[in-house]
Amino acid sequence: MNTQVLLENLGIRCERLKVKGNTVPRYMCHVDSESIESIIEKLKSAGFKHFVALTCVDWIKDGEFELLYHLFSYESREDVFLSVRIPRDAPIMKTLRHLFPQIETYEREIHEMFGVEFEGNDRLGEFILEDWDDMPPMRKDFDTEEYAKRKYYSVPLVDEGDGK
Amino acid sequence: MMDLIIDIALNALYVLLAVAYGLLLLGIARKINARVHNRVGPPVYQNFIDVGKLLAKKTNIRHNWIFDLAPLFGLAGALLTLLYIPMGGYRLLSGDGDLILLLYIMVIPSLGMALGSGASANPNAGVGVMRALTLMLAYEMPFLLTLLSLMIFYNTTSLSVLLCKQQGFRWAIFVLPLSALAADMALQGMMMKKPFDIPIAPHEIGSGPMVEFGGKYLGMLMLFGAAFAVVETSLFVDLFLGGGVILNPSQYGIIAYMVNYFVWMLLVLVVWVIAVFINAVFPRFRIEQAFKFYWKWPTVIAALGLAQAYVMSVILGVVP
Amino acid sequence: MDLQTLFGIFIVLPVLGAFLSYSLGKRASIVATAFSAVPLIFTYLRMGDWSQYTFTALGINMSFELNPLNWFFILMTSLTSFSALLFSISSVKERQNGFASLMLFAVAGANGVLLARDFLSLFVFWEIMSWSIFLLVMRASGESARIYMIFGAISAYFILFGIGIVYHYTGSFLYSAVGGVPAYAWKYLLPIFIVGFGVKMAMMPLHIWAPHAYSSEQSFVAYLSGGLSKLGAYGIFLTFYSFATVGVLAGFGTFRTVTIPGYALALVGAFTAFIGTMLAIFQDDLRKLLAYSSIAQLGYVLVGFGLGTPLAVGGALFHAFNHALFKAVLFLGSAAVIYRTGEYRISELGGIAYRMPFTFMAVLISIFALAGIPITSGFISKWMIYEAAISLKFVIVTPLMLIASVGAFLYSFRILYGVFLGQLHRRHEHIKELPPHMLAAMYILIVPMMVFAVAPGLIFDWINSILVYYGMNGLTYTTFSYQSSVGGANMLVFFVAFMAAFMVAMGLFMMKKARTVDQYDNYLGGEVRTDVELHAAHNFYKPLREVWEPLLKYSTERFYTRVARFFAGGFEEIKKVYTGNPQDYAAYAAMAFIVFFLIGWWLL
Amino acid sequence: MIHPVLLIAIPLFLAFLTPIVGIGSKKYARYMAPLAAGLNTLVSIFVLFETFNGPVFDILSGFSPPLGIVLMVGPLGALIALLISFTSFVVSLNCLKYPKEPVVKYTMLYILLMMGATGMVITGDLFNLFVFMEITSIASYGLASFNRDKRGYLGAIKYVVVGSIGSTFVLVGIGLIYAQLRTLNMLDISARLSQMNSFTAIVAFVSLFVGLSVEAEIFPLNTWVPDAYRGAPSQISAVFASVAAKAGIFAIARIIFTIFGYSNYLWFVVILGMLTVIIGEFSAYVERDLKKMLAYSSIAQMGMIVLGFGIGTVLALQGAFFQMLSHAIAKAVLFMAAGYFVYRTGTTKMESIRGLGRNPLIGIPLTISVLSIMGLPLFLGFYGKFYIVLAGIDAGYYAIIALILLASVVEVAYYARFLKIVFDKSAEPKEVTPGDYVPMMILAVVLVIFGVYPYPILDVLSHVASFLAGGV
Amino acid sequence: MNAEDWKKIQRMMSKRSLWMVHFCTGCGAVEMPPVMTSRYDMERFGMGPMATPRQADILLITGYLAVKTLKRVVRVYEQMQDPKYVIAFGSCTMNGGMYWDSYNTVKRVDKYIPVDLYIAGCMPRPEAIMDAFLKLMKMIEEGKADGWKRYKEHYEEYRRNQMRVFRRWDE
Repeated sequence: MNTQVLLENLGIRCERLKVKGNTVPRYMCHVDSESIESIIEKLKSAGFKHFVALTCVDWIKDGEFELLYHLFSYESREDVFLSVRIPRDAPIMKTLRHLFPQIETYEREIHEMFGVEFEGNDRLGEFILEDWDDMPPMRKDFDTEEYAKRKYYSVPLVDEGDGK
Repeated sequence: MMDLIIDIALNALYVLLAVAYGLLLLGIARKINARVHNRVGPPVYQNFIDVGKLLAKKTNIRHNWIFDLAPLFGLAGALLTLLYIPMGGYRLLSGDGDLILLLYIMVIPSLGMALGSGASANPNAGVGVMRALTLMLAYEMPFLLTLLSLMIFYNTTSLSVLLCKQQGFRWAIFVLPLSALAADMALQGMMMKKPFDIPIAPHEIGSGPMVEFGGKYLGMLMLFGAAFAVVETSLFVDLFLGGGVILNPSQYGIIAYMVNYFVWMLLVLVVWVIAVFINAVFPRFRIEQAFKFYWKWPTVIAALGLAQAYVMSVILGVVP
Repeated sequence: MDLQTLFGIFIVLPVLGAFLSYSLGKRASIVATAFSAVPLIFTYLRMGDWSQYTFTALGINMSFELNPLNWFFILMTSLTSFSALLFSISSVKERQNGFASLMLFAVAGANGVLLARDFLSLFVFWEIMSWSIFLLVMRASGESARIYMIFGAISAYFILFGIGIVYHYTGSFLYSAVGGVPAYAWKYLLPIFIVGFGVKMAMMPLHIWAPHAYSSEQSFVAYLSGGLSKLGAYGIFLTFYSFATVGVLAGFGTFRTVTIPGYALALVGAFTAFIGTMLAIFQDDLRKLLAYSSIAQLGYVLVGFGLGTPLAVGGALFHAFNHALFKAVLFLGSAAVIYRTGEYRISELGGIAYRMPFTFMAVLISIFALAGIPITSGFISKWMIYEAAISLKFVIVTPLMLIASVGAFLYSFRILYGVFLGQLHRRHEHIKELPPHMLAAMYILIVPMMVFAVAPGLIFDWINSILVYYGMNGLTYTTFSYQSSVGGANMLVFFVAFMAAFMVAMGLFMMKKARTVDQYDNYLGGEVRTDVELHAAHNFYKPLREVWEPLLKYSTERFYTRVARFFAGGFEEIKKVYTGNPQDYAAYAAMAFIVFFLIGWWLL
Repeated sequence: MIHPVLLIAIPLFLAFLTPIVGIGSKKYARYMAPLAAGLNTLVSIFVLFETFNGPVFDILSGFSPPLGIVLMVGPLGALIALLISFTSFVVSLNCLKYPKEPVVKYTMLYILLMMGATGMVITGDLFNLFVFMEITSIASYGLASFNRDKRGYLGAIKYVVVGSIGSTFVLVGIGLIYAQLRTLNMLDISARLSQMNSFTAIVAFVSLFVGLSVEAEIFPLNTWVPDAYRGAPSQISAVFASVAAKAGIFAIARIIFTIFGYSNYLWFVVILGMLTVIIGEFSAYVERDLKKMLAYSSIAQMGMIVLGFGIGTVLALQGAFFQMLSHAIAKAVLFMAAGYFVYRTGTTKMESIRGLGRNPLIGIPLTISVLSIMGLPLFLGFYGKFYIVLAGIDAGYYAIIALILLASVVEVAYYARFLKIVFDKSAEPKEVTPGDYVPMMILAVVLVIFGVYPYPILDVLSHVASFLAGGV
Repeated sequence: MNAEDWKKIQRMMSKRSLWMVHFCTGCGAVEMPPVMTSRYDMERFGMGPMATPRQADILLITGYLAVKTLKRVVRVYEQMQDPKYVIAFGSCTMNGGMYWDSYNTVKRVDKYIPVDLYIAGCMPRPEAIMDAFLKLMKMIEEGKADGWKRYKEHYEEYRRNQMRVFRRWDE
């Protein structure tokens, strides 16, 4: 079945992205956080067996995080991006690791880097950043230079006292 | 009494020389390896420096008392083994113990090392020892068949008697060429040269059993390695190349000893260099590949050699 | 020594002790230890008395004899039973009285078997021993006990059949009367006795009871493997060198001075050693590993008995002695580990040596003996068997034995590393060293191993007297050295040289001090200790296993199971005779009458 | 001097006294069985001692032999009588714990069964043998169905069918002999056997053999055994195995050795014994019902005894008698244990008795009797199997003995399985009462005592040679 | 021979037999193979790679260090046996290099462990590396490569600095 038709049947408005030089059709769909689970489930049963990635974008001006679920079908060789927007001040999302186990890792990373809570994922915690002590660093309001100065440049040289 | 003191002194000298020669052999191996790689390579005396540096390290780290058994048993066992191997026709203690004793003595240092590395609680050490033992089971199959063919053919298990019977260039390698071939193949695994160096693979399991050893521990183990380079090559030389004995000491006296010792060194070098060249050009076998290899071709060759020895000795009644 | 003393000390006393200790409840093992110490002390004091006695008991005429051979074996069984009982004082927690009394019954049975000079008493005591083992194994597992008992029954019935044959031809039960059995009957008698005694030695392919039985209470298994399995060796020795005369054996034909039965026995022994070793390598259960190792080690003994030269037989006797000691220590060591940790899977253990160093030392030394490292006496006995095989120029037996001994290094390292070295698990961090009496139980057995390693001449004196007693040539030896026709070794020189080399290494080692770090301070790519256990003992010889996989699918046990299932199917058919229908039964009665009548008429 | 007739008179009297006592108190009626058996035990001990001086003849109703009814007790007969009374006594103690209603009839039949079996052993007269056999059988039929359930009735009906065929054969055999010789006294028949038409003699012999084989559980006339043993109350199964069967087999022994002396027929008896053993053991191995398994095992044990008689040497006969003793006692223990298990679990399935033997009061006698049945030394069962096997090999029956030993391995296998289940650690033992374990303990102690010190029995069995030669 | 002579001999041997464990954190590792292979062949000087820090003398840090990596580096350094030397490699180890403002990269390695020698460059050429090695040898001979001593003397300060970027150590 044509993916576009499929998506429309699901009641999702989607647009086909125009990418230069890439023959793989890509669809961008905007969905809300309530329906994402059932949509991914349906897509999965329709052939989108490959969960490629989950990424997050901080739209600081809109006050929203955009979670981008990226799926791929080996049968029709098409990509689908599902974009979910969640409020920035209460970034809570349901976990989808029961659909694709690998989502867990992405969720852990996004939790660490953006501070998005994924309800139901019990492995959220320290992941890549060891000993982190500030706000999630990938948020756009995080000032990395200020942080680096505060944390690293303030460390004094060891005074070895022999003129070295 | 005087004789005894001289004897002890002479034995100590021989052992010391053997260890030194072993270190030299290791240096030669590195040099040859470098030349094969089109490099200059370290000086041949590099290993003396390495051992010296290791023994002179300021701190030495141990895990517990069992950890200490590795260098102690390793070096003690290696020296003991050297005492039981005739070198250049000088018999040392090999009159007081035969090949079977030697085979079991040769296990002592490896066992000590296995104990010590096991005591470090590093999983890499356990894996390394496992591989070393599996490899041992692999190469012992052809090697023991070879030994058996020699023992049956010469009707002795004593190395010194074996040397006597090979005098006058009646070397076993001419009589039992198949066995010699199999033994040389087994030697490659015994010395853990490539393609059989998986037990001490540095990049994979952090040099295996040696992973936790440093300083004097590693230094003593290097001495053990040097001694064993001599032991293993010398064993081959004694078994198949008449131990380098070309002049009869009773006839030529001290000159014979010197000449024999020199020839022995030369033959050891030859055997060693062959192994080093193979080492330089081969990649590495996985352990199960190594096992399959050894229980296939070398074993078949060794079995043929054994058959030959059996036929000659038992059926044809050849007395060497 | 008179008859009453002998019978009283070796048989009545243990039985009395059995009843006494059963009634004592929790202190049973202490009493039992005392009762088993008496025969041991007695053996030590009176070794060397030779005499013969006859009397009646249990309704049969029993003849007892004391000769070098049974003293030698009694020493083994008494030593191992004593230390097993000493060990069990603390290690057996559940129903100790039953344990102790059954152990003493087994002791009485074993002593009786060893002292017997006629088949009747041999069989009676053999069976007493057999059922006490059965009940002891049953304490741990009924299925193991069942398997043991089936093989025990096979063994006993073979022996019984052999006894019947002897009785048929000679009308007497005395060992000395066996000479009257005609040569053609030996064709049946010899295999019957070999199978009968071989079961107890766990000879391939009759070994499958051993891994099961050896998985029961380890302090008992120390005695079972160390002491009682030697009775099989004793029986085979008697069969070959006492019952069957040289002429009888040679009557089967000879293969290069070795008789054909001897050669067959040697082959079986060599294969037992080889296969037992290869199976031991892959066991994760400490007890099963030791069991297969036991099977393999007794294979060497079989080879020695088979080859039949004085060197080989002496080596086999010595190896039986060594095996009794070191395998008892190993099983006691495993009992110690199980006692302290409750765990017997090698992959779940590790690092015990740091908490139980003395136990580790005992196990280490006995593993040296098992592997044949020359600093213990285990080497010498193996050496003798090898030299005998080499000097006979046997090209199948010898390599099998030699490669099996290499395999022994593999499984002994698995014990050492998996159980005692490596990483100490967190749950085992608080275990303690054993109490002194349990350590004493192990070190009692260690001492002879070390002594006979330096001065093998001490035990060669005894072995020599056995050989001479049974009409063989003596060995060539001095106190410290020994020789075969093809080689020889001097253990004193070896020890002096070893000490000297050790001193040199020690001197070099002592030049620098070392700093002790925690055992978890390991190089792991900069990582530190985590909750993940990093003890690399699970499926230890995986690569080797992969290589052997095509062969490992053949299992003797599965074969037996299949045979049993096949027979059970047949039995089902036979059982259908009982249809449950009265009409059929009436018909049977009628037919029976006709058949009986016809037979009677025919016989008329 | 104690008359052997007391062995019959006392139980007969007490049996008929039982209903009268029962009118007064049913409670006391229960005690009549132990009383009768206990008195019989005492009497038979005295009789046994008397027979050491020579066989005891007790002439009834005034006629002198060969015309009158005569009791003829040799040492062996007295031993078996003692065995019968003693096991009946101990089992009746166990019966007190498990009374069956109506008590009066139960007790009466029990006493009659014991009386009949004793009579079969001590009678010196063929027709008396038949009468006692009928008493035994009829009492057995009654007792076999005493559970009043489907199994009991099924077992009993099979027993009745086969048993009545057997009785008929016995009667035919007796009739043939009487027709020719005009006598029923055993010794008389034996002495005058040569006067008989040899063909008729064979027919008579075979008839008697077949008829008594039913009681003696010889293949193929033992078909009733599994069902009847399973259907009957366990105590009654114990009595069947240790009392009735022993009387039957002793009667057969007397037919063979005392009356006819057909030594050339013995090899066939050996084959029958072998078949009985093999079929019994093999069936028991695959049987999953506890009581049926014991029944099959019982068949096999009886086969061993038959085999011992068939081999027919002194050693073999000694073995056979030892086997009779040990089997009677050990099997009584096992059936009593089975009774306990059945009482506790309500089923005879093998799987349901897990762990029940872990109480040492049950476990120890159970273990002892299993070891005894396996034929292990220090227990009475050792001598039976040992002697029979040795005698068999000595007599040259190599293949047959090999098969027997194979069957013995099978026996060991299933008894070890039985012990494994009984001592299974996964289940907890249940409580026991003295009524359960005291009888078992008594018998187990007997097994051990005579296993360690068999000389009294050996003394009695020294008369086997004369029995073999046609004596009593 | 006095103690000074012994020291000299020891330094000579240390200098001629430098075994290194290289901590390949960044892109600098690609410059090592040319140094080892036939073109530059550092084995000429007795140098060679070793598998574990227990056996090694030099710790070679070939690139930027994240906080997480630094912790591992410190551990490896502490597992090495004296005398031990540290060579830090490339700009990133000196001042953060192109990661100067990164939230997760330590900027100067010698604040945390004593560095005997820095090699400048992004990336340093093999010639520079060889030069550094030779310089280190010279320093060893002169007794100037004393980072391991300084670490011992100023352990408290080093540890304090380390703990300013780590929150916990033993985990």
